[in-house]
Amino acid sequence: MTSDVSVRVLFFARYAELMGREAVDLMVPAGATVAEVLERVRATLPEAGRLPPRPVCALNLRHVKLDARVAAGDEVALLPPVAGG
Amino acid sequence: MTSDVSVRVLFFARYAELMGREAVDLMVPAGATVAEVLERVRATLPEAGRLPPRPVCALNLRHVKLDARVAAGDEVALLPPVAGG
Amino acid sequence: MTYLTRDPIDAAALLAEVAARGHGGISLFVGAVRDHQDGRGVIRLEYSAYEPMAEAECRRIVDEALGRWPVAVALRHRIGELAVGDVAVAVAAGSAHRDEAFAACRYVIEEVKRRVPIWKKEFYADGHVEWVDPTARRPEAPAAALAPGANA
Amino acid sequence: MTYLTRDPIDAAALLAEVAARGHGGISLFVGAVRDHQDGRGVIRLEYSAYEPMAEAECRRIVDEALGRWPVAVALRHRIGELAVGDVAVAVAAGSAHRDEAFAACRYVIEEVKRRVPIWKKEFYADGHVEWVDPTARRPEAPAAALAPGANA
Repeated sequence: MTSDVSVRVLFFARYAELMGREAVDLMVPAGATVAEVLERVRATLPEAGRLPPRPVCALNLRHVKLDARVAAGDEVALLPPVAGG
Repeated sequence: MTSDVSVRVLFFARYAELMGREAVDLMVPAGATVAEVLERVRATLPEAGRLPPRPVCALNLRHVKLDARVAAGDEVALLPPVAGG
Repeated sequence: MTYLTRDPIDAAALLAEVAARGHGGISLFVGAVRDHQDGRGVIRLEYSAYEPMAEAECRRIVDEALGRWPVAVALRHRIGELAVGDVAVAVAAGSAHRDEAFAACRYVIEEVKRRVPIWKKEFYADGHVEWVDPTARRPEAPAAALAPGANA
Repeated sequence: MTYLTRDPIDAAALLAEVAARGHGGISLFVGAVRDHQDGRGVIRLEYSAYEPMAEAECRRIVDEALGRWPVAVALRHRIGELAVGDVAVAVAAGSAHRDEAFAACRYVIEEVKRRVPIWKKEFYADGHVEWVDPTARRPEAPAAALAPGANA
Protein backbone atom coordinates (compact mmCIF):
# COMPACT_ATOMS: atom_id res chain seq x y z
CA MET A 1 0.00 0.00 0.00
CA THR A 2 1.33 3.40 -1.03
CA SER A 3 1.37 6.32 1.38
CA ASP A 4 0.63 9.83 0.19
CA VAL A 5 3.24 12.60 0.48
CA SER A 6 3.00 16.37 0.30
CA VAL A 7 4.61 18.29 -2.55
CA ARG A 8 4.54 21.99 -3.33
CA VAL A 9 3.77 23.09 -6.88
CA LEU A 10 4.90 26.56 -7.99
CA PHE A 11 3.52 28.71 -10.81
CA PHE A 12 5.51 31.57 -12.32
CA ALA A 13 4.98 34.58 -14.56
CA ARG A 14 2.17 33.96 -17.05
CA TYR A 15 1.28 30.66 -15.42
CA ALA A 16 0.86 32.42 -12.06
CA GLU A 17 -1.50 34.88 -13.74
CA LEU A 18 -3.46 32.08 -15.44
CA MET A 19 -3.74 30.20 -12.14
CA GLY A 20 -4.46 33.24 -10.00
CA ARG A 21 -1.94 31.91 -7.51
CA GLU A 22 1.80 31.24 -7.16
CA ALA A 23 1.74 27.91 -5.35
CA VAL A 24 -0.36 25.00 -4.18
CA ASP A 25 0.41 22.18 -1.76
CA LEU A 26 -0.87 18.79 -2.86
CA MET A 27 -0.86 15.21 -1.58
CA VAL A 28 0.30 12.65 -4.16
CA PRO A 29 1.30 8.99 -3.87
CA ALA A 30 4.96 8.55 -2.93
CA GLY A 31 6.91 7.92 -6.11
CA ALA A 32 4.40 9.73 -8.31
CA THR A 33 5.81 11.21 -11.50
CA VAL A 34 5.81 14.91 -12.29
CA ALA A 35 3.20 14.11 -14.97
CA GLU A 36 1.01 12.61 -12.25
CA VAL A 37 1.52 15.70 -10.10
CA LEU A 38 0.32 17.76 -13.07
CA GLU A 39 -2.75 15.56 -13.37
CA ARG A 40 -3.45 16.13 -9.69
CA VAL A 41 -3.08 19.90 -10.23
CA ARG A 42 -5.63 19.73 -13.06
CA ALA A 43 -8.01 17.65 -10.98
CA THR A 44 -7.75 20.04 -8.05
CA LEU A 45 -7.67 23.48 -9.71
CA PRO A 46 -9.98 24.21 -12.68
CA GLU A 47 -7.76 27.12 -13.80
CA ALA A 48 -5.08 24.54 -14.66
CA GLY A 49 -7.01 23.84 -17.85
CA ARG A 50 -5.40 27.03 -19.17
CA LEU A 51 -1.90 25.59 -18.81
CA PRO A 52 -0.21 23.90 -21.77
CA PRO A 53 -0.52 20.09 -21.76
CA ARG A 54 3.20 19.50 -21.22
CA PRO A 55 4.79 22.54 -19.56
CA VAL A 56 8.51 22.68 -18.87
CA CYS A 57 8.97 21.55 -15.27
CA ALA A 58 11.64 21.72 -12.60
CA LEU A 59 11.98 19.49 -9.57
CA ASN A 60 13.94 20.86 -6.64
CA LEU A 61 15.58 23.61 -8.75
CA ARG A 62 16.52 21.41 -11.73
CA HIS A 63 14.86 20.90 -15.08
CA VAL A 64 13.34 17.42 -15.30
CA LYS A 65 11.36 15.35 -17.74
CA LEU A 66 7.77 14.62 -16.87
CA ASP A 67 8.60 11.04 -15.85
CA ALA A 68 10.81 12.17 -12.94
CA ARG A 69 9.53 10.90 -9.57
CA VAL A 70 8.76 13.07 -6.57
CA ALA A 71 9.30 12.48 -2.86
CA ALA A 72 7.91 14.03 0.29
CA GLY A 73 8.57 17.76 0.55
CA ASP A 74 9.65 18.14 -3.06
CA GLU A 75 9.14 21.38 -4.96
CA VAL A 76 7.74 21.09 -8.48
CA ALA A 77 7.82 24.25 -10.60
CA LEU A 78 5.94 24.91 -13.85
CA LEU A 79 8.05 27.17 -16.02
CA PRO A 80 6.66 29.30 -18.84
CA PRO A 81 9.01 29.90 -21.78
CA VAL A 82 11.98 31.74 -20.30
CA ALA A 83 12.99 35.17 -21.58
CA GLY A 84 16.09 36.21 -19.68
CA GLY A 85 18.95 38.15 -21.19
CA MET B 1 62.33 56.88 -73.11
CA THR B 2 61.33 56.42 -69.45
CA SER B 3 61.93 59.15 -66.92
CA ASP B 4 62.97 58.29 -63.35
CA VAL B 5 60.80 59.26 -60.40
CA SER B 6 61.49 59.52 -56.70
CA VAL B 7 59.82 57.16 -54.23
CA ARG B 8 60.27 56.86 -50.49
CA VAL B 9 60.77 53.39 -49.01
CA LEU B 10 59.97 52.87 -45.32
CA PHE B 11 61.27 50.18 -42.97
CA PHE B 12 59.49 49.31 -39.74
CA ALA B 13 60.14 47.44 -36.52
CA ARG B 14 62.56 44.53 -37.10
CA TYR B 15 63.21 45.61 -40.67
CA ALA B 16 64.23 49.08 -39.46
CA GLU B 17 66.67 47.40 -37.06
CA LEU B 18 68.05 45.13 -39.81
CA MET B 19 68.47 48.09 -42.16
CA GLY B 20 69.81 50.48 -39.54
CA ARG B 21 67.42 53.10 -40.89
CA GLU B 22 63.72 53.85 -41.19
CA ALA B 23 63.58 55.22 -44.72
CA VAL B 24 65.42 55.75 -47.98
CA ASP B 25 64.57 57.88 -51.01
CA LEU B 26 65.24 56.20 -54.33
CA MET B 27 64.91 57.02 -58.02
CA VAL B 28 63.16 54.34 -60.06
CA PRO B 29 61.74 54.28 -63.58
CA ALA B 30 58.18 55.65 -63.74
CA GLY B 31 55.79 52.70 -63.67
CA ALA B 32 58.26 50.41 -61.89
CA THR B 33 56.67 47.65 -59.84
CA VAL B 34 57.07 47.33 -56.09
CA ALA B 35 59.23 44.26 -56.80
CA GLU B 36 61.51 46.46 -58.90
CA VAL B 37 61.64 49.02 -56.09
CA LEU B 38 62.74 46.19 -53.78
CA GLU B 39 65.47 45.22 -56.27
CA ARG B 40 66.66 48.82 -56.28
CA VAL B 41 66.70 48.80 -52.47
CA ARG B 42 68.87 45.65 -52.53
CA ALA B 43 71.19 47.14 -55.14
CA THR B 44 71.58 50.35 -53.14
CA LEU B 45 71.75 49.16 -49.53
CA PRO B 46 73.78 46.03 -48.69
CA GLU B 47 71.84 45.56 -45.41
CA ALA B 48 68.77 44.76 -47.52
CA GLY B 49 70.21 41.27 -47.98
CA ARG B 50 68.85 40.57 -44.49
CA LEU B 51 65.28 41.22 -45.55
CA PRO B 52 63.05 38.33 -46.65
CA PRO B 53 62.88 37.83 -50.43
CA ARG B 54 59.19 38.77 -50.65
CA PRO B 55 58.22 40.98 -47.72
CA VAL B 56 54.65 42.17 -47.24
CA CYS B 57 54.46 45.65 -48.79
CA ALA B 58 52.17 48.64 -48.69
CA LEU B 59 51.89 51.41 -51.26
CA ASN B 60 50.46 54.73 -50.09
CA LEU B 61 48.97 53.19 -46.93
CA ARG B 62 47.41 50.12 -48.57
CA HIS B 63 48.60 46.54 -48.79
CA VAL B 64 49.63 45.69 -52.35
CA LYS B 65 51.01 42.77 -54.29
CA LEU B 66 54.57 43.06 -55.54
CA ASP B 67 53.40 43.73 -59.10
CA ALA B 68 51.71 47.02 -58.13
CA ARG B 69 53.21 50.00 -59.99
CA VAL B 70 54.59 53.13 -58.35
CA ALA B 71 54.40 56.77 -59.38
CA ALA B 72 56.34 59.90 -58.45
CA GLY B 73 56.19 60.69 -54.75
CA ASP B 74 54.76 57.31 -53.75
CA GLU B 75 55.47 55.80 -50.36
CA VAL B 76 56.40 52.11 -50.32
CA ALA B 77 56.50 50.42 -46.91
CA LEU B 78 58.06 47.07 -46.03
CA LEU B 79 56.01 45.48 -43.28
CA PRO B 80 57.33 42.76 -40.95
CA PRO B 81 54.73 40.28 -39.70
CA VAL B 82 52.24 42.37 -37.73
CA ALA B 83 51.55 41.65 -34.09
CA GLY B 84 48.87 44.06 -32.96
CA GLY B 85 46.11 43.21 -30.52
CA MET C 1 22.21 36.51 -4.54
CA THR C 2 25.34 35.89 -6.61
CA TYR C 3 24.17 36.05 -10.21
CA LEU C 4 20.89 37.91 -9.85
CA THR C 5 20.76 41.50 -8.75
CA ARG C 6 18.15 44.19 -8.31
CA ASP C 7 20.78 46.92 -8.71
CA PRO C 8 22.25 48.38 -11.91
CA ILE C 9 24.93 46.15 -13.47
CA ASP C 10 28.42 47.61 -13.74
CA ALA C 11 29.99 46.02 -16.81
CA ALA C 12 33.42 47.41 -15.95
CA ALA C 13 33.26 45.58 -12.62
CA LEU C 14 32.71 42.30 -14.45
CA LEU C 15 35.77 42.99 -16.61
CA ALA C 16 37.77 43.50 -13.45
CA GLU C 17 36.48 40.24 -11.98
CA VAL C 18 37.88 38.17 -14.82
CA ALA C 19 41.04 40.16 -15.41
CA ALA C 20 44.19 38.31 -14.43
CA ARG C 21 47.84 38.70 -15.31
CA GLY C 22 47.70 35.59 -17.47
CA HIS C 23 44.56 36.63 -19.31
CA GLY C 24 45.28 38.16 -22.67
CA GLY C 25 41.68 38.24 -23.85
CA ILE C 26 38.39 39.16 -22.28
CA SER C 27 35.09 38.81 -24.10
CA LEU C 28 32.23 40.75 -22.57
CA PHE C 29 28.61 40.62 -23.62
CA VAL C 30 26.16 43.23 -22.44
CA GLY C 31 22.45 42.83 -23.05
CA ALA C 32 20.44 46.01 -22.69
CA VAL C 33 16.75 46.85 -22.92
CA ARG C 34 15.88 47.75 -26.52
CA ASP C 35 13.37 50.44 -27.38
CA HIS C 36 11.56 48.10 -29.75
CA GLN C 37 10.43 44.49 -30.04
CA ASP C 38 8.85 43.02 -33.17
CA GLY C 39 8.21 46.53 -34.45
CA ARG C 40 6.51 47.80 -31.30
CA GLY C 41 7.85 50.56 -29.08
CA VAL C 42 8.92 49.36 -25.64
CA ILE C 43 8.67 51.76 -22.69
CA ARG C 44 9.97 49.61 -19.84
CA LEU C 45 9.93 46.03 -18.67
CA GLU C 46 9.97 43.84 -15.62
CA TYR C 47 12.13 40.79 -15.14
CA SER C 48 11.00 38.23 -12.59
CA ALA C 49 12.69 34.97 -11.69
CA TYR C 50 12.30 31.70 -9.88
CA GLU C 51 15.13 33.06 -7.84
CA PRO C 52 16.66 30.02 -6.12
CA MET C 53 16.54 27.98 -9.33
CA ALA C 54 17.83 30.89 -11.42
CA GLU C 55 20.80 31.17 -9.08
CA ALA C 56 21.40 27.42 -9.22
CA GLU C 57 21.07 27.30 -13.01
CA CYS C 58 23.45 30.25 -13.47
CA ARG C 59 25.97 28.47 -11.28
CA ARG C 60 25.61 25.28 -13.32
CA ILE C 61 26.12 27.20 -16.56
CA VAL C 62 29.20 28.97 -15.23
CA ASP C 63 30.59 25.66 -13.94
CA GLU C 64 30.02 24.07 -17.35
CA ALA C 65 31.97 26.90 -19.00
CA LEU C 66 34.80 26.54 -16.48
CA GLY C 67 34.91 22.81 -17.20
CA ARG C 68 35.09 23.28 -20.95
CA TRP C 69 37.53 26.14 -21.32
CA PRO C 70 40.46 27.54 -19.31
CA VAL C 71 38.61 30.71 -18.41
CA ALA C 72 37.40 32.92 -15.62
CA VAL C 73 33.72 33.83 -15.92
CA ALA C 74 31.56 36.53 -14.38
CA LEU C 75 27.80 36.66 -14.88
CA ARG C 76 25.11 39.03 -13.65
CA HIS C 77 21.40 39.25 -14.52
CA ARG C 78 19.26 42.08 -13.28
CA ILE C 79 15.67 41.53 -12.14
CA GLY C 80 12.94 43.99 -11.28
CA GLU C 81 11.86 47.01 -13.28
CA LEU C 82 14.17 48.21 -16.08
CA ALA C 83 14.00 51.13 -18.47
CA VAL C 84 15.17 51.32 -22.09
CA GLY C 85 18.97 51.27 -22.17
CA ASP C 86 19.37 49.60 -18.80
CA VAL C 87 21.72 46.63 -18.74
CA ALA C 88 19.73 43.43 -18.18
CA VAL C 89 22.54 40.91 -18.37
CA ALA C 90 26.33 40.91 -18.60
CA VAL C 91 28.77 38.05 -19.13
CA ALA C 92 32.55 38.35 -19.04
CA ALA C 93 35.00 35.58 -19.88
CA GLY C 94 38.74 36.02 -19.55
CA SER C 95 41.33 33.61 -20.88
CA ALA C 96 44.90 33.46 -22.08
CA HIS C 97 43.63 33.44 -25.67
CA ARG C 98 40.69 35.08 -27.36
CA ASP C 99 39.19 31.94 -28.90
CA GLU C 100 38.40 30.51 -25.49
CA ALA C 101 37.22 33.86 -24.17
CA PHE C 102 34.75 34.32 -27.04
CA ALA C 103 33.57 30.71 -26.90
CA ALA C 104 32.94 30.76 -23.16
CA CYS C 105 31.19 34.13 -23.25
CA ARG C 106 28.95 33.04 -26.07
CA TYR C 107 28.17 29.72 -24.39
CA VAL C 108 27.16 31.38 -21.15
CA ILE C 109 24.84 33.97 -22.69
CA GLU C 110 23.18 31.37 -24.96
CA GLU C 111 22.59 28.99 -22.07
CA VAL C 112 21.35 31.77 -19.80
CA LYS C 113 18.77 32.73 -22.39
CA ARG C 114 17.79 29.12 -22.97
CA ARG C 115 17.70 27.67 -19.47
CA VAL C 116 17.57 30.19 -16.64
CA PRO C 117 14.04 30.67 -15.27
CA ILE C 118 13.69 34.40 -15.78
CA TRP C 119 10.65 36.01 -17.36
CA LYS C 120 10.15 39.35 -19.01
CA LYS C 121 7.00 41.45 -19.05
CA GLU C 122 7.15 44.21 -21.66
CA PHE C 123 5.17 47.45 -21.45
CA TYR C 124 4.59 48.90 -24.92
CA ALA C 125 4.09 52.46 -26.08
CA ASP C 126 0.58 51.54 -27.28
CA GLY C 127 -0.45 50.60 -23.73
CA HIS C 128 -0.26 46.83 -24.19
CA VAL C 129 1.53 44.61 -21.70
CA GLU C 130 2.88 41.20 -22.62
CA TRP C 131 4.91 38.31 -21.29
CA VAL C 132 7.68 37.77 -23.80
CA ASP C 133 7.70 34.28 -25.27
CA PRO C 134 10.80 33.66 -27.41
CA THR C 135 9.37 30.30 -28.46
CA ALA C 136 6.09 31.74 -29.74
CA ARG C 137 7.08 31.46 -33.40
CA ARG C 138 8.40 27.94 -33.03
CA PRO C 139 6.74 24.77 -31.72
CA GLU C 140 6.89 24.74 -27.92
CA ALA C 141 10.04 22.96 -26.81
CA PRO C 142 9.24 19.68 -25.06
CA ALA C 143 10.41 19.38 -21.48
CA ALA C 144 12.89 16.74 -22.60
CA ALA C 145 14.91 19.34 -24.48
CA LEU C 146 15.70 21.03 -21.19
CA ALA C 147 16.30 17.93 -19.10
CA PRO C 148 19.78 17.21 -17.73
CA GLY C 149 22.07 15.74 -20.32
CA ALA C 150 20.20 17.19 -23.25
CA ASN C 151 22.90 19.82 -23.74
CA ALA C 152 25.79 17.46 -24.39
CA MET D 1 44.60 59.79 -34.06
CA THR D 2 41.20 58.10 -34.03
CA TYR D 3 41.95 54.42 -33.51
CA LEU D 4 45.47 54.55 -32.09
CA THR D 5 46.18 56.07 -28.73
CA ARG D 6 49.15 56.49 -26.43
CA ASP D 7 46.86 56.77 -23.41
CA PRO D 8 45.23 54.01 -21.37
CA ILE D 9 42.13 52.56 -23.04
CA ASP D 10 38.85 52.93 -21.18
CA ALA D 11 36.74 49.90 -22.13
CA ALA D 12 33.65 51.38 -20.50
CA ALA D 13 33.95 54.41 -22.77
CA LEU D 14 33.86 52.11 -25.81
CA LEU D 15 30.70 50.48 -24.49
CA ALA D 16 29.15 53.93 -24.18
CA GLU D 17 30.17 54.80 -27.75
CA VAL D 18 28.19 51.90 -29.24
CA ALA D 19 25.26 52.00 -26.83
CA ALA D 20 22.04 53.14 -28.43
CA ARG D 21 18.40 52.79 -27.50
CA GLY D 22 17.88 50.27 -30.27
CA HIS D 23 20.90 48.18 -29.37
CA GLY D 24 20.00 45.14 -27.32
CA GLY D 25 23.42 43.54 -27.49
CA ILE D 26 26.97 44.76 -27.17
CA SER D 27 29.97 42.50 -27.64
CA LEU D 28 33.22 43.89 -26.27
CA PHE D 29 36.65 42.35 -26.67
CA VAL D 30 39.53 43.53 -24.54
CA GLY D 31 43.07 42.39 -25.26
CA ALA D 32 45.49 42.87 -22.39
CA VAL D 33 49.21 42.27 -21.97
CA ARG D 34 49.76 38.71 -20.71
CA ASP D 35 52.48 37.88 -18.20
CA HIS D 36 53.70 35.01 -20.39
CA GLN D 37 54.30 34.14 -24.04
CA ASP D 38 55.31 30.67 -25.21
CA GLY D 39 56.22 29.77 -21.64
CA ARG D 40 58.45 32.79 -21.04
CA GLY D 41 57.73 35.49 -18.48
CA VAL D 42 56.93 38.87 -20.01
CA ILE D 43 57.81 42.04 -18.08
CA ARG D 44 56.60 44.74 -20.46
CA LEU D 45 56.30 45.45 -24.14
CA GLU D 46 56.34 48.18 -26.71
CA TYR D 47 53.86 48.56 -29.53
CA SER D 48 54.92 50.61 -32.52
CA ALA D 49 52.95 51.31 -35.67
CA TYR D 50 53.12 52.65 -39.19
CA GLU D 51 50.74 55.20 -37.82
CA PRO D 52 49.03 56.72 -40.86
CA MET D 53 48.52 53.30 -42.44
CA ALA D 54 47.38 51.75 -39.15
CA GLU D 55 44.77 54.49 -38.85
CA ALA D 56 43.68 53.96 -42.46
CA GLU D 57 43.55 50.18 -42.09
CA CYS D 58 41.54 50.40 -38.86
CA ARG D 59 39.08 52.68 -40.62
CA ARG D 60 38.79 50.22 -43.52
CA ILE D 61 38.14 47.34 -41.12
CA VAL D 62 35.49 49.28 -39.22
CA ASP D 63 33.86 50.32 -42.48
CA GLU D 64 33.83 46.69 -43.65
CA ALA D 65 32.07 45.67 -40.43
CA LEU D 66 29.53 48.48 -40.80
CA GLY D 67 28.88 47.32 -44.34
CA ARG D 68 28.32 43.72 -43.35
CA TRP D 69 26.24 44.02 -40.20
CA PRO D 70 23.75 46.55 -38.78
CA VAL D 71 26.09 47.57 -35.99
CA ALA D 72 27.89 50.43 -34.33
CA VAL D 73 31.60 49.77 -33.82
CA ALA D 74 34.25 51.34 -31.62
CA LEU D 75 37.92 50.37 -31.86
CA ARG D 76 41.01 51.52 -30.00
CA HIS D 77 44.60 50.21 -30.08
CA ARG D 78 47.22 51.49 -27.71
CA ILE D 79 50.80 52.08 -28.82
CA GLY D 80 53.93 52.86 -26.83
CA GLU D 81 55.15 51.10 -23.71
CA LEU D 82 52.71 48.82 -21.88
CA ALA D 83 52.97 46.81 -18.68
CA VAL D 84 51.43 43.43 -17.87
CA GLY D 85 47.68 43.83 -17.46
CA ASP D 86 47.45 46.99 -19.54
CA VAL D 87 44.76 47.00 -22.20
CA ALA D 88 46.36 46.90 -25.65
CA VAL D 89 43.24 46.77 -27.79
CA ALA D 90 39.50 47.05 -27.33
CA VAL D 91 36.67 46.49 -29.79
CA ALA D 92 33.00 47.09 -29.08
CA ALA D 93 30.12 46.24 -31.41
CA GLY D 94 26.52 47.11 -30.60
CA SER D 95 23.52 45.84 -32.49
CA ALA D 96 19.84 45.12 -32.07
CA HIS D 97 20.67 41.43 -31.74
CA ARG D 98 23.60 39.57 -30.24
CA ASP D 99 24.50 37.47 -33.28
CA GLU D 100 25.47 40.56 -35.24
CA ALA D 101 27.22 42.11 -32.26
CA PHE D 102 29.38 39.02 -31.69
CA ALA D 103 30.09 38.56 -35.39
CA ALA D 104 31.14 42.16 -35.94
CA CYS D 105 33.29 42.27 -32.80
CA ARG D 106 35.04 39.06 -33.74
CA TYR D 107 35.57 40.21 -37.32
CA VAL D 108 37.16 43.48 -36.26
CA ILE D 109 39.59 41.97 -33.76
CA GLU D 110 40.64 39.20 -36.18
CA GLU D 111 41.23 41.68 -39.00
CA VAL D 112 43.08 44.09 -36.72
CA LYS D 113 45.44 41.31 -35.71
CA ARG D 114 45.89 40.18 -39.30
CA ARG D 115 46.19 43.44 -41.21
CA VAL D 116 46.96 46.51 -39.14
CA PRO D 117 50.66 47.46 -39.26
CA ILE D 118 51.42 47.37 -35.55
CA TRP D 119 54.44 45.60 -34.09
CA LYS D 120 55.17 44.33 -30.62
CA LYS D 121 58.55 44.11 -28.92
CA GLU D 122 58.47 41.91 -25.83
CA PHE D 123 60.84 42.26 -22.90
CA TYR D 124 61.22 38.94 -21.05
CA ALA D 125 62.02 38.18 -17.43
CA ASP D 126 65.21 36.42 -18.58
CA GLY D 127 66.51 39.65 -20.12
CA HIS D 128 65.81 38.77 -23.74
CA VAL D 129 64.04 41.17 -26.06
CA GLU D 130 62.17 40.03 -29.14
CA TRP D 131 59.93 41.27 -31.94
CA VAL D 132 56.85 39.08 -31.81
CA ASP D 133 56.20 37.21 -35.05
CA PRO D 134 52.82 35.45 -35.00
CA THR D 135 53.66 33.81 -38.34
CA ALA D 136 56.92 32.29 -37.11
CA ARG D 137 55.45 28.80 -36.76
CA ARG D 138 53.71 28.91 -40.11
CA PRO D 139 55.05 29.58 -43.61
CA GLU D 140 55.34 33.34 -44.18
CA ALA D 141 52.12 34.62 -45.68
CA PRO D 142 52.61 35.82 -49.26
CA ALA D 143 51.84 39.47 -49.90
CA ALA D 144 48.91 38.39 -52.06
CA ALA D 145 47.09 37.12 -48.99
CA LEU D 146 46.97 40.65 -47.68
CA ALA D 147 46.21 42.44 -50.93
CA PRO D 148 42.86 44.20 -51.38
CA GLY D 149 40.09 41.81 -52.27
CA ALA D 150 41.72 38.82 -50.62
CA ASN D 151 39.23 38.98 -47.75
CA ALA D 152 36.07 38.50 -49.78
